[in-house]
Amino acid sequence: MTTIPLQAYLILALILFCIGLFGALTKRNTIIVLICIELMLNAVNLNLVAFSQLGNNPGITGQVFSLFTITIAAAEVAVGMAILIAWYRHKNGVNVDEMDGLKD
Amino acid sequence: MIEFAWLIPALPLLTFLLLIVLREKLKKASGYVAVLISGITFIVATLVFLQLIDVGNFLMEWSWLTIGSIDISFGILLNPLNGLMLLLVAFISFLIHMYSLGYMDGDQRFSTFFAYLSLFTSAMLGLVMSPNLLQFYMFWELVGLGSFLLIGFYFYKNSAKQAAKKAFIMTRIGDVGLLIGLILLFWQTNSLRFVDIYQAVTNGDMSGGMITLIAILIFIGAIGKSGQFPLHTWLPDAMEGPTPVSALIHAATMVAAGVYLVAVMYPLYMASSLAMMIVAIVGAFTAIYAATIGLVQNDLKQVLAYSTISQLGFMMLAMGVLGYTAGIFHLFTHAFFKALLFLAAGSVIHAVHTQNIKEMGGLNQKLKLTSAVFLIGALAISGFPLFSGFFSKEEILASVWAEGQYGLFIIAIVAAFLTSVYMFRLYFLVFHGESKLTLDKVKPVPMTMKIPMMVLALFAIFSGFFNTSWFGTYIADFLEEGATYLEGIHHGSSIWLMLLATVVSLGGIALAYLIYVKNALNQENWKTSGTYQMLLNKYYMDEFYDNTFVKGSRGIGLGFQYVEKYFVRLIILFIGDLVTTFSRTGSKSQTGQAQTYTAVAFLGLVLFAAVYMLKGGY
Amino acid sequence: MNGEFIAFLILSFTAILGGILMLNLKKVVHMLLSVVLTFVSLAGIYVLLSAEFVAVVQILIYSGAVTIILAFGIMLTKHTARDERTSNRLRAALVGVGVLVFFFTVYGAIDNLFFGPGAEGLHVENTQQIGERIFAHYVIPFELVSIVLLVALMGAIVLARKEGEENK
Amino acid sequence: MGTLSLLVFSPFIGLIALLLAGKQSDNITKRIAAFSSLIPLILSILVYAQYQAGSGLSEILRWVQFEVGEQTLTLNYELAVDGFSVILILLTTIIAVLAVFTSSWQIKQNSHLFFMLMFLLEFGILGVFSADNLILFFIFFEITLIPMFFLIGKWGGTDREESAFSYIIYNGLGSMVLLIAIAAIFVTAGTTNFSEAAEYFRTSNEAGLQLGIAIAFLIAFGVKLPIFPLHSWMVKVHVHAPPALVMIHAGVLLKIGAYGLIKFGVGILPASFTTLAPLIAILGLVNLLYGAYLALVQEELRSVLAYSSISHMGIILLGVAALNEAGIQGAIFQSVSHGLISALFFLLVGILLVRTRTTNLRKLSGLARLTPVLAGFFLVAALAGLGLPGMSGFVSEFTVFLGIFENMPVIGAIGTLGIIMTVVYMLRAILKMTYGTYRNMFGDMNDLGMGELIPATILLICIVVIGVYPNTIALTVQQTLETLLVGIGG
Repeated sequence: MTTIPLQAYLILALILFCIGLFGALTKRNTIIVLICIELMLNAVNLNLVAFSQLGNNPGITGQVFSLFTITIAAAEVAVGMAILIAWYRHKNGVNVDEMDGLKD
Repeated sequence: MIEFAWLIPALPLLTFLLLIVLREKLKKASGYVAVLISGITFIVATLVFLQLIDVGNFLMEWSWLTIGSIDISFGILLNPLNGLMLLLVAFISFLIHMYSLGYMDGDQRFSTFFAYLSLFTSAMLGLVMSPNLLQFYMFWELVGLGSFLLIGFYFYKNSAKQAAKKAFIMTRIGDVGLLIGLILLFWQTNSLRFVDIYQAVTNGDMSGGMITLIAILIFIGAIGKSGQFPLHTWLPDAMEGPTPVSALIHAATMVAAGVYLVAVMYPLYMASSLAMMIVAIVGAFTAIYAATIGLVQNDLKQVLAYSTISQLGFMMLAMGVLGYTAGIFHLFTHAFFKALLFLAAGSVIHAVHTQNIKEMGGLNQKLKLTSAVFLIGALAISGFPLFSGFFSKEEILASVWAEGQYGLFIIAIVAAFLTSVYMFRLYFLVFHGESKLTLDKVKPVPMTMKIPMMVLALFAIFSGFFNTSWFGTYIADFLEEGATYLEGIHHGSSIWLMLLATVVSLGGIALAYLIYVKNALNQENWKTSGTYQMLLNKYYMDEFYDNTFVKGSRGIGLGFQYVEKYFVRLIILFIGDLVTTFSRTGSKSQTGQAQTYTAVAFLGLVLFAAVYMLKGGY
Repeated sequence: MNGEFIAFLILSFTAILGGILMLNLKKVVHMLLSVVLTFVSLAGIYVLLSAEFVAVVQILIYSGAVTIILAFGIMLTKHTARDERTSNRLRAALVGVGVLVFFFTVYGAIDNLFFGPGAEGLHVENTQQIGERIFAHYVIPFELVSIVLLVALMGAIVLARKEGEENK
Repeated sequence: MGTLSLLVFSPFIGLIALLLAGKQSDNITKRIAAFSSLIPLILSILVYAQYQAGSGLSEILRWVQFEVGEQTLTLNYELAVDGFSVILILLTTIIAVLAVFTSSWQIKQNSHLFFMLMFLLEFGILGVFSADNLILFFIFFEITLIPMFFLIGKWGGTDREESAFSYIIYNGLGSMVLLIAIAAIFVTAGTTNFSEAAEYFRTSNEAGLQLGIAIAFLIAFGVKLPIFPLHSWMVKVHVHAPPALVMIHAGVLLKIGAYGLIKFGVGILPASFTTLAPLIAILGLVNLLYGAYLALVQEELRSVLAYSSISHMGIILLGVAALNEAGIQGAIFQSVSHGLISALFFLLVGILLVRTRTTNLRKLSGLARLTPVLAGFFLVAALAGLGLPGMSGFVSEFTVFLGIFENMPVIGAIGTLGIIMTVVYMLRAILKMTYGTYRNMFGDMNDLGMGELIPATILLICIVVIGVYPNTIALTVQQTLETLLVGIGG
């Protein structure tokens, strides 16, 4: 039905994933890091949806799974934001490199 | 009886163990125990010897050390040579045990002394009965141990400590030569048994160069033990031990072991004229070298010590000029008169509590017996006609002459002359002249000391007659029986040699009489001369060794200390730094930054994925 | 070159543009907005992939809810322009190289990937299909997700509130 | 569970007993420790008897199995003993008993923990000597490191922490190299069993790899032995660890190096060791002379003994380098003999320290006056150490030199210098202490009590028995020797 090859979607997802990954690993601002993680999740979703259409075993299940992922991502953002705000109240900063509690 | 020959070394060993363990309980009785057992040992040795005259040879062996296909045994060998030695050692040691009863009386470590004495005797007896070179070496070392313990008996004296250490180390240097020699010999002949070695030599299994090398290495061992130049310096120092010990070491046991070693390995030496030559030269040189030092020493025992070195030189000289029987015969007679001289010296020291002959004089009034036996000993060692030393020394001279070594012959004559000079210098200074000591200080000599001296005096006079061209060469015949390699080298003596020996001996005595009794010669010039100083300081050999080897070794040690401090320490620092740097980096990377951790984890993943892909993983 | 392809090109271009803008803009709010661009473009792509329901959810949740939460987050915290700078240049470079290598590695894997003509009829009553699938097949995961959401909700409230009480 | 496993795990009896007893009074703890230390001894005698009777002692239990490529690698729990290890096991248990006995008067605090660690250490050592595969060997090898570290660090002398750390660092690095070598063997030969690995390398012809593994072994065991210049940790341990521990350390732990070199080096890789022989001989020579000369200038008795250990380990290396019957047997003898002698020495050092609190040679003099028996034992130990015939040291020295002279007479001849130097430094140190005038610095000293006399006498008897009749050991190791030498073709 569709004329766009699977690779096109996958490459787009890969590019978005790479952008998100780069941002998540290099940005200092925690909110940006969260955004980047969302971007990566989106790339994954794109893969799921693309496979549900053009995959080896196509079907609706891929879309169902992407829905689940979106749900979980929303929950993750909510909790992440809550933690961020709590942290901000505590330390008055949102930078990732100030969060070095793992050291102790 | 001969099957029980193993008892001979075992009995004194038993004494040693008994006395060491029970020294607190036995106290005074330990002396009697030791004398009793050494008496029994002597009796057993005599019985064995008597049987040996009939049997000729006896060998018993047990497996001792198995190394793969190599089997080294332990055993007992009896033949004329070691039978004679056995008897000699057991006899002298018995007398000295007895003498020590009186001499060591009242010493705090009375039992310990007898324990050591027995150990020493045991080692020497074991040595002469060894059927193979390894066992010989083992007892050889144990003899060294015995002498070490006895020399250092007065352990609280610093000089005794040094002397003991020196004796052990110097003889060890020689021993290493022997050890190398015996190992080389083993790889040449695949056996350490004397019989196999003789066989290998006669069959010509070894190259001539190898024989010479081994013979010289073994001779180094003999040099160490017998106090030959240049490893002699321990022997005079060994006088730090109690006098009976000096008698035992010098007369029949330790120092004789060197000569005995050469005798045992004689076929090897006969196969190498170079080795023989070296033995003879070292012997002759030592004989005259030690005699010159003996001329000027002022310590009673030191003079005797140098005389021993000199006499051992004579024995080696004899060995080196094919005078096998002459050497052994001299060893035999020397054992008696040197033991006698030491015991007499011991009773002098026991009586006057000094060893400096300058402080003595006129002792022949107070110590009549001692004086008499000392005179006998001195006459014997000087080769006074009809005394034992006369015959043996004359035979040595005959051997040298017969071999055509005229240079060595002259040296030997001079050394013999010097021998009688220094012996009679000693005799006159100690027993004649004015008494410099208050005589009531002189203690009487107990019976236990007198008897051994008298017995030894008898032997010092008459032991020479066992081997004379007049009454029969018993010892020579006995020794040569069965020893095929000795055939045809017996040197007959001649009248002119006897006359020469007599003249030399009497001339020496006369010279000593003139100088030290009549004061016929002015000694002042002599005493200030450089030669005198050099002799008094023993040619500065001790100083030489001290400055070269002793300091050298310490220097190397200190040098290594620097290696340790800088080089090895550097390695520690390097390894330490490596480890700390490593851990520090590790702990630094522990920043607690989740982002960094993730980045590292991601990079690791990428690395794996990339490698996987490059290897064509899809 | 049909319309679908042109649509795909435009949508993917805007999606990537949004991502790149997100990395390079200075202000956090701008970054958020650029990411919304990506989210919306992705919704469009979902439509292209016959996933209308997912596209709608994407717009609702991502462009709506998530963005609002993040916007609130940005408002509640203080941001200076300096903050957006990457923390460590070396690390950025390393990660950049790593990401590039990762990109090519994965690209090698997805290049020439072809599974067949694809599914037919996913767009036909898409929402109904999803609903049937969820409630017939994936009930338990569905319920679990709801629990997770509940827990997350409670967790978020507790986390955000507890600190506040302590401050009082 | 076979006798061997029972033996290896028997130290746990003591450990558990101490654990259960909890923190009792010192006396009870010491009594429990002393009694439970006897159990391994009894079992080891049993093992020895069984070995002599020729009954098989080896045990195999399947442990782990995994696949790498086409290979299936199997790790078994395999225990076995040969002539060499059975003797070392006996040596270990004897010295362990004596060390436990003697530590009872040296360890004043936390004796509870001390003995538990001691038993753990014994467990490790027994495991090392009974393991029949390399991985198991390695595991036990590592087990010995940990208790040793704590024992030195907690109960040692002045520099105890530094010593403990240098111990753990050196040995840790050594273990690392060993692990690499073992992994290499595992991967190439597909087995870690000694005899199977030996069989494999006999037929394979990867000379370069074998040489690499052999060098790794040399380094790993060279740290343990130790070989110059990797020895500085060992000097520190000798000087700063508690004497009772040094009895085990010098007596047994260093022997793991010799054991490893002979059993793995010569046993598994004979061809490469033949190649390496000249190097090993030179290292041995350096050890022998370097140790001897340094021992000559030390002012601390324990340093003298430490360097003398280095010197004596040189003799083991020379024996290994000789690669013939006599050399290897000499190395085995030297391991046992040095174990006994250094145990005796440190037993005496412990006794001395209780009385004088110092072993500085400048301060000690004339000990023979007040404590003749102690002085006598010191002298006897020194004599044993310098290789006096009639004691074990002589047999080993002689056999080693016999071996080395067959192949490398020049090195042997230089090595004999070491024999002379040994006399010099031993006598210097011991005579400085025992002979000479007594300076009353330490007040009244008692001579040896029964509790001290008996351990010393036991060790002395062992030394003398081996020296007087070496076949007691020689016959036990004959078969092992033959197996080892099959590879060399000698």
